[in-house]
Amino acid sequence: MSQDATQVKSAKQVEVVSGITVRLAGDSGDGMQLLGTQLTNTSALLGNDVATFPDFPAEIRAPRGTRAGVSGFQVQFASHEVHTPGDTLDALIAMNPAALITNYEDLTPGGLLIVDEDSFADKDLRLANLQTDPLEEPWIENYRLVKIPITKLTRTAVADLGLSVKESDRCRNFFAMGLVYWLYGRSMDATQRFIKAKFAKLPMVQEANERALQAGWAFGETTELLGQSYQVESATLPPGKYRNIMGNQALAWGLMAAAKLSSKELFYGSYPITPASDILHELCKYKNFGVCTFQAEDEIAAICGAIGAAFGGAMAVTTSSGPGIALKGEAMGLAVMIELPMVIIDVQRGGPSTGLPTKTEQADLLQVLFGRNGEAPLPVIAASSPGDCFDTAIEAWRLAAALMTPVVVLSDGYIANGAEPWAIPDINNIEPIVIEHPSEGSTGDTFLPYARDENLARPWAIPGTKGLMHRVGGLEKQDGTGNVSYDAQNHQRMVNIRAQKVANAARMIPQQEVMGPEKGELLVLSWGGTKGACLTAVSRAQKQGRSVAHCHLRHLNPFPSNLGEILGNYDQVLIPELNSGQLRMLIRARFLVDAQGYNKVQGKPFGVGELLEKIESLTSAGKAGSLSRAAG
Amino acid sequence: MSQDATQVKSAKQVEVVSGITVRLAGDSGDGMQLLGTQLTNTSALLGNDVATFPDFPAEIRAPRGTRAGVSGFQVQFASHEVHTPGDTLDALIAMNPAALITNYEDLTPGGLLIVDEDSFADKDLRLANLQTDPLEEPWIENYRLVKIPITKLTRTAVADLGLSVKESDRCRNFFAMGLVYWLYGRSMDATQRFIKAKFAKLPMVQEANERALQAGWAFGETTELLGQSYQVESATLPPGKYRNIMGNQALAWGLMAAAKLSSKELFYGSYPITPASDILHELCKYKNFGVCTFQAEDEIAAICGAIGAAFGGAMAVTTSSGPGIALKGEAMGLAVMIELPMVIIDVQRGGPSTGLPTKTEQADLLQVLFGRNGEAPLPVIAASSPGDCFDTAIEAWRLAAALMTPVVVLSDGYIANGAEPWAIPDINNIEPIVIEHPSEGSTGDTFLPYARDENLARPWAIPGTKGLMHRVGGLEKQDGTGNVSYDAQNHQRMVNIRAQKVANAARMIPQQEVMGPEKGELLVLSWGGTKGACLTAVSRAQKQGRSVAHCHLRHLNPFPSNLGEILGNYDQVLIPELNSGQLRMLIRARFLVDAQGYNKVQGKPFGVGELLEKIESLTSAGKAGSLSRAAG
Amino acid sequence: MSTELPVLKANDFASDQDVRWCPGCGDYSILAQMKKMLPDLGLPLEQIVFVSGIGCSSRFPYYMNTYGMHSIHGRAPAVATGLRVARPDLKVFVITGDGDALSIGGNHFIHLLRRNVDVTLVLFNNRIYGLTKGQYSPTSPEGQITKSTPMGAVDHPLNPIRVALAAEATFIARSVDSQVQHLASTLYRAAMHRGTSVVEVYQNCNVFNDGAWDYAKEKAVRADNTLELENGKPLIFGKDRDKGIRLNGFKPEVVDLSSGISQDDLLFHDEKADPIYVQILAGMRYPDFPEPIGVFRDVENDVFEDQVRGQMATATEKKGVGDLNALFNSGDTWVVPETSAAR
Amino acid sequence: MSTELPVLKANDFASDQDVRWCPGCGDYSILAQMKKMLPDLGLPLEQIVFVSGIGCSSRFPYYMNTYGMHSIHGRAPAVATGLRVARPDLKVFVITGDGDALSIGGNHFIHLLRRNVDVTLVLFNNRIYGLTKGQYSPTSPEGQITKSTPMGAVDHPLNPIRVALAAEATFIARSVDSQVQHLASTLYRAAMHRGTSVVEVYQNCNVFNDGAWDYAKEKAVRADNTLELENGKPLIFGKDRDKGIRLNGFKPEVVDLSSGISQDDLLFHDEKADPIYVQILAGMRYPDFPEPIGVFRDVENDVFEDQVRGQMATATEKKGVGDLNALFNSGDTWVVPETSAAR
Ligand SMILES: Cc1ncc(C[n+]2csc(CCOP(=O)(O)OP(=O)(O)O)c2C)c(N)n1
Ligand SMILES: Cc1ncc(C[n+]2csc(CCOP(=O)(O)OP(=O)(O)O)c2C)c(N)n1
Ligand code: SF4
Ligand code: SF4
Ligand SMILES: [Mg+2]
Ligand SMILES: [Mg+2]
Repeated sequence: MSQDATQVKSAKQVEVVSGITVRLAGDSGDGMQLLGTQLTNTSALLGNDVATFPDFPAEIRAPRGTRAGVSGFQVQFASHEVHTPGDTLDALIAMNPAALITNYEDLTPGGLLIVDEDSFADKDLRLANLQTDPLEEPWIENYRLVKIPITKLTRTAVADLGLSVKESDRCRNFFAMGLVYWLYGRSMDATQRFIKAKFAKLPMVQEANERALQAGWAFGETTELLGQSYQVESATLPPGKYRNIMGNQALAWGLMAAAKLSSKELFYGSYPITPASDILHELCKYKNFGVCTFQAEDEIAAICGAIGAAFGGAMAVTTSSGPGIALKGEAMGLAVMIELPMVIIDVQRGGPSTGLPTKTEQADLLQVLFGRNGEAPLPVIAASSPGDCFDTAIEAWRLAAALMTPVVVLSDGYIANGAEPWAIPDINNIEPIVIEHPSEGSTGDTFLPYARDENLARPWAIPGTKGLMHRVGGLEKQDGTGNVSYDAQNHQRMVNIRAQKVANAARMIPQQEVMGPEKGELLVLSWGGTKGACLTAVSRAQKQGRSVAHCHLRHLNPFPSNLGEILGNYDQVLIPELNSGQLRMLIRARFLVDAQGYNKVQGKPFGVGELLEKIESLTSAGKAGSLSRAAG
Repeated sequence: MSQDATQVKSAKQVEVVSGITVRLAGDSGDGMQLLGTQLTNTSALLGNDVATFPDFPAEIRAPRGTRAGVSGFQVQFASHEVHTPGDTLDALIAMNPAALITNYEDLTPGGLLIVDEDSFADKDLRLANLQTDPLEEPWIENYRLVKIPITKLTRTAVADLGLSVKESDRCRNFFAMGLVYWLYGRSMDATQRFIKAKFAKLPMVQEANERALQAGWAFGETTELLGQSYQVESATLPPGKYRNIMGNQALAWGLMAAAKLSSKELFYGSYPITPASDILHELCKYKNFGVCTFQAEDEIAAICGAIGAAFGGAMAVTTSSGPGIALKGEAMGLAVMIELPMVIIDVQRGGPSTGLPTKTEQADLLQVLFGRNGEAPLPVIAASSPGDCFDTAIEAWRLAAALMTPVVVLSDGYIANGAEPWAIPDINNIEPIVIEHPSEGSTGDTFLPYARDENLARPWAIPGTKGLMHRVGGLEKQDGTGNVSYDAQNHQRMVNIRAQKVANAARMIPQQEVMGPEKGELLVLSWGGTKGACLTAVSRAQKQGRSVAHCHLRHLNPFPSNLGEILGNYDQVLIPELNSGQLRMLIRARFLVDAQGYNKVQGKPFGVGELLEKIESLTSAGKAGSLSRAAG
Repeated sequence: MSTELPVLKANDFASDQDVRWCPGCGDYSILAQMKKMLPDLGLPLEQIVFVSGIGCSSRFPYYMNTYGMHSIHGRAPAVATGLRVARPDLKVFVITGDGDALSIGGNHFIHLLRRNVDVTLVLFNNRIYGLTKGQYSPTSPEGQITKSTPMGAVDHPLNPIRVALAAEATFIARSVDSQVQHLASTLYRAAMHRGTSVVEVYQNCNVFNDGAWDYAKEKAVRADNTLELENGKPLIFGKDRDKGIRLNGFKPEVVDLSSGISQDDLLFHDEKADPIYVQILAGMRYPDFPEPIGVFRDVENDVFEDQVRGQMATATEKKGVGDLNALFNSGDTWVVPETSAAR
Repeated sequence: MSTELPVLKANDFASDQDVRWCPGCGDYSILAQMKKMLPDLGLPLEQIVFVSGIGCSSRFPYYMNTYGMHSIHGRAPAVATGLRVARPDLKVFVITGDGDALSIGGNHFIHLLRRNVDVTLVLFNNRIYGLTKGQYSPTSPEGQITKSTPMGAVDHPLNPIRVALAAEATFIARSVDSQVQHLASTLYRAAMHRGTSVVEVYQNCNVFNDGAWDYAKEKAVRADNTLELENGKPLIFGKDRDKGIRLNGFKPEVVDLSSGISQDDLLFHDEKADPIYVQILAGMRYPDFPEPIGVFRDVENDVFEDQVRGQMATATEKKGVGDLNALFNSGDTWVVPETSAAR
């Protein structure tokens, strides 16, 4: 029986809906992240468009049952395109009181609230720091509460396998999963395959989890508690072959693709840090792809290793998150000075300092632009979604190699851990990245390591090449020869050349596109991981007939050459950012446009609703708008 | 005989001039920096206003006689106020061909060019990489060349002392000094005192140097080669007691004064780096002033040591230059997060990377504002002259203590090594810095380490205080309690509080002053070490009758509260900076003013002339202007 | 008001914050033993400061009702140095992990030791990066499979005791999270030492590196795989205390005491011994040798902050308390008279 | 075209840049001996890379007609590691100073060694910060008066050889700038070693720390104050080669050979010996002992980049050369058919 790409119909009433947002919440030890991933994959396999938002504590495993230990995973799956994991929840599955109390506020009034009633004993309440049972609170009436003895039912399901209570209880999550699959007509196949593979060496655990999963499904079909299930049709994604991909995975694969496209070995120097470490975990698996991962003693050694490898001719990459990028500042300056190509990835997290390590934020933009001494410009580009990380990584290396410069890629915790369907590319259809290393004589009689090509890039002559011996270093270099020079005019010239070279990237990047009217009341200008929310909010406002357009910037330095022109076409510019207004400062300074900010620094992504409200407040209700709803 | 504060009259013709700019240039081993300092001190003692510009190679001692080894020291002394070391030279003393060839272009046509003709042998020319003798070149005709056999004359002067040739030749610089003193009617007293003190343990060397000095003076008085000497009257400085001071020395003294004013011990953590190291060298002398210097293993340890000391209740300071500041970024973020007071000094040098270590630049402004992860604002103030460093250091600590925040002070290589007369303050007349550490009960029943006062500063409770035990750290803190918090709303609140707290510094700083008309065609807006040049250029333009005013910013973050208003009063704003436009970006972003930049990144300060030219090109020739010279 | 210190109990050292390590983590035990030992120091709560870096272990200060700072990754030794120099009246502990102390923080660790700053450093060695979820650390054995080394780690691991010795550490000890009494008394010895004291604690990370130290922890084998050092006593170990360590040249060798070898032939532990002896102890690694636990070395040397502050005191003695006005007015000065403007 | 390598001369290794150290600086001699030794390696110019940090010494690469990088302060070991891993075909030298390697760069130094990356590191030890004009360094003796320590340095100095040993260095040597033959041959030995080789060179900074090594350099005394190590030979020294080193317990002692003590009683040098022996050598410091110069240790161990690339090769052998399309298409995938939009 293959249920893939089909929906599993319940015998009960089935309501067809266009999309569902559900959050699974429980203790860090309850495997919520695993469940979320399964639900995501299964939904994607059904042809839904999906977007996810995992949210877990900074502690590995805070004490069981406490609020600090709550781990959540939100998925939106829909028959239309989705760009965000959803603002409010249609359903919340809460495995314990702490999960309930910290999550219920995001549930739509009237939304489905499923709890494991076996987890609401006094001691559970105490662990969650609750005086009274929330299930008895008046506010619980706002939701469609369904209490299910998940723990007991799971134990029963696996009773005859002779597992310990602890072991039995570890299967609770799959019971819940089965229930959710029933509820939304999802096939269990993919998850069954997953269980088989994951617990191949523990047949008993395998059997128990499978049973729990099936028991959950059966319970849904049988119980009177749940009157109906829901069905979400396939989305109309462009034709092609798809898979789910997470942001960090896509970055890793993009880097590998870039190496392949440029016929280079990939040297990857990094030091673990949340939320960037998964790139390291992913890349270190692919040693047979010519990937060499170097876990350095710290972030400085990681980038310096990359600099060494770049000098040697490798495709060099280093990654970190905010605090680690701060440490790399000095070496980034060296890379700028010696003009070697390299990709530096900053997966941003909540700051400042150690901040909120597992939360998302966009507050490193100015750091990557300016966080080093002297005039040290480099190109900066930002990924906008999990799948987009793949393309961003390739583009970064393309620019780096063409301009002989380090390039910064900005990602963030939200897209790093988020997942979405990804149209699988054919590596042979991606434009190769042509890199030529000069050889003796190829550059004329005397070799000038700081000669310039039409883009102002210098030649990448690598050690081992006869006759091209030269020295690079952090002292100012003489134009052309690269020798040390303290000459005043030369310094000015070199500062200008380095700046112009980076500015020249604007020649290589596409013109900025606009979604919406060419002129109008409002332009929403966004960058990075907020694309989905901004796009969705602007689309909705447009459907209301409002005069608003959306511009999503991938290139933060240099800006696309037509950006100034675009900005001039709208009465107002709104820049939503998960920081206190960093792009806004750059745009105002560059274009003298009185851009407003919509800023949120709360460790979480924008909701579509809040953005829409802001857009409504800045635009007049259009024709469609006045029909469909009153202006905000 | 006390010649102090009097001029020594020559029997020859004496011309009275209002000011003189002279540069002493020779090999690094020739003691040019020492001579320059002597000339500066002597001129200041005569009551002249003085400004200096030492310029030396990055190498300790590049090979003798080479261009790379040339070391120069420029002094302007005048009977009027001077704010710069002068654009072009009235006189150049060149001790060898390399010094001549690398410096002559700065000499005014017709200017006095004194060379040691004994140093122009073939081998000297070869060392300086010269094919032909520059003294034979046609361009030499442009100057008033005076060839003096300085080496031979010095040897003769010390002949009977039994010194080796090498030792004798080491006195050449004092011969030159004597000559210069004669030329400008300077008293030799101070330098004689200096020689006595410096060579107290080497009576022979002492004697030799004294003789050389006198011989130089006598030669000037006797020789036919120099027809006349010059006299520069005392300047009309405000009454008071003066001494010369250099920028780094003034910073060190300012820090000591701040400690004294706040009754604190000074903990100073640093790692050597040019041009900041002299602050360490200065401070480590004053252990009996309660100054504790800690030469750390690197810049990170230096600032972290300061953070530890600040936690313990000391006045904590760390200093570096650009590359070291880049390394401190992560720890600066910690200091922002844990809200401890501290002064961080960046003595800027040419960048990026190792750059031009001994040259000046203003290109770290954006680095200190943004060079760390997350939203991590802190106040930034910049010193404008050597003497001003003293006040800046005190103000930095005043702000830091009042707001419980790290404060950045920007200096640069130019003011760090430059010298000027300094009106000696009385420490008892400086407003004390009042710091109160809470004690048990003083803050109410429960102690809240993140409670706020009217400026939003938190209490500085220090270890050892009974009952106030608390923990700080880099993770986001709960408002009030300071406990770790990952709460979304709390994070937003804390980000806002930290930003507002820094913004509150605007309440404590003076309103911005303007030099010149309140409204007009042009405002010149400058910051940091370029004050003198900008001020002088604007004054000159004003004397030409041009409608131009000058605003010099000391406070880069936050800006003085009236700055926006001021900017609005002028048709144009010109921002001259020794970078590619960093303040300019901030001003444009904040005030949406189309400020223009006048930018120079050449490792050296602005000349007055170039600024004046720029001002002329932007303003209409005024009444006075049309009289005195044609519009540029 | 009585000036006598109230007698503190372990619990008085607990802060009001929930402890957030994984259930079963070895860190709990170290926390408990620290709290149990602290009252013996006879210091009031406010006199004590815990400074840590970043890592699971570095959350430690939050759980102590003392002053504390959870600083940044690897830098706690530097923070502690500044704190002690500024405030030599405080008792300062540094809490760090194997990654924190030996990877990113290796240099600060060495420099803390060479300065011999009077702090007690506890190195939670779980041979893994816990907080970042399981990458190898500088103490991970060669070949260890971790998230970042799927084919096994290839770096040769650092021996924290060797590194400490290279920096001329004056106090070095080792203990095990689950040997609670040994741990408490070792921490106490360390805390009483003047100068930097380093205690390496074998700590189990049951989530990412479970069992790494089983050989030194499990009841059945630990007596055979570890050797408890006692000053002045011969190096004897084994469940039946029937094995000893003898020297053969520079090489230690395990001997069977039941086979007629006398205790006098064995190495005798001497905490004040030459560093070379400590090097030999440090080189005894499982499975070839029982691993020594206890105090390896306890010697005296000049303490950094004593010296630094001593120089300040000497300068003040010699020159008097500094007078800023005198300094400002020293050297060449001149006076511009009131009337000078008229000149 | 002949495939034979041209025979290079010392001068072929000189770049066209003027050397800019102070006249009389010990760095000149090290540069000269390096250039003299290099031809013996039989490598073409382009196969050699010099990587340095920052300091007077770190200007070195500019003067070599090879590839080179003058990187940033303290980080040359990390740069060299990346370079070697990416390009194991190159011969890589690291040039560093006592501040560069042991102050800011201490951690990278240790980690380079523990990985045993195949580079040759030359540590120019002048016991001072030269380039920044004379502050004390981690090798400055206690009490040294410098610009930053007017009352004398108080930190206990680091012994570079001890630090290298703590990181399990496989090749350790020491030489003196002015002992030109010894220096050249020591550099050669180091360059020929596989794995990290460390050569500490006593280097005179005649401007800021003149005479720091006079005891080991001056003709009149150096034979009494240094001891030239020769593999397999007893430790004998002295102008008249009449003194030797014997072991007393773990402690070395100087003995007078003229007083009837036989050479057989002396310590015999063994480059492959136990690290404990090397520790003893490292502990021999002036004025109590003659300081050993020459090769302290030369052993073999796995080389980092061999292992790293070995794993890459093994993975490729086992799984074949990676196929990105196969990877992209692995796991759960689904197809949206051309007509799906119509559904
Ligand atoms: C500058 C910086 N780099 C990296 C990290 C991420 N990080 C946090 S803890 C840690 C290592 C933890 O290992 P260890 O020190 O052994 O402590 P444990 O968690 O095992 O107790 C790392 C790499 C960070 N927080 N800051
Ligand atoms: C990040 C950084 N910190 C500090 C400096 C300043 N600096 C340059 S070289 C040096 C130390 C030089 O000492 P050493 O390594 O012993 O080399 P030497 O000059 O004695 O050969 C320092 C502190 C720098 N260039 N970069
Ligand atoms: S991850 Fe390991 S070290 Fe960290 S708290 Fe959990 S068990 Fe302890
Ligand atoms: S300062 Fe010292 S080390 Fe540097 S070049 Fe001069 S003599 Fe050599
Ligand atoms: Mg660990
Ligand atoms: Mg040195």
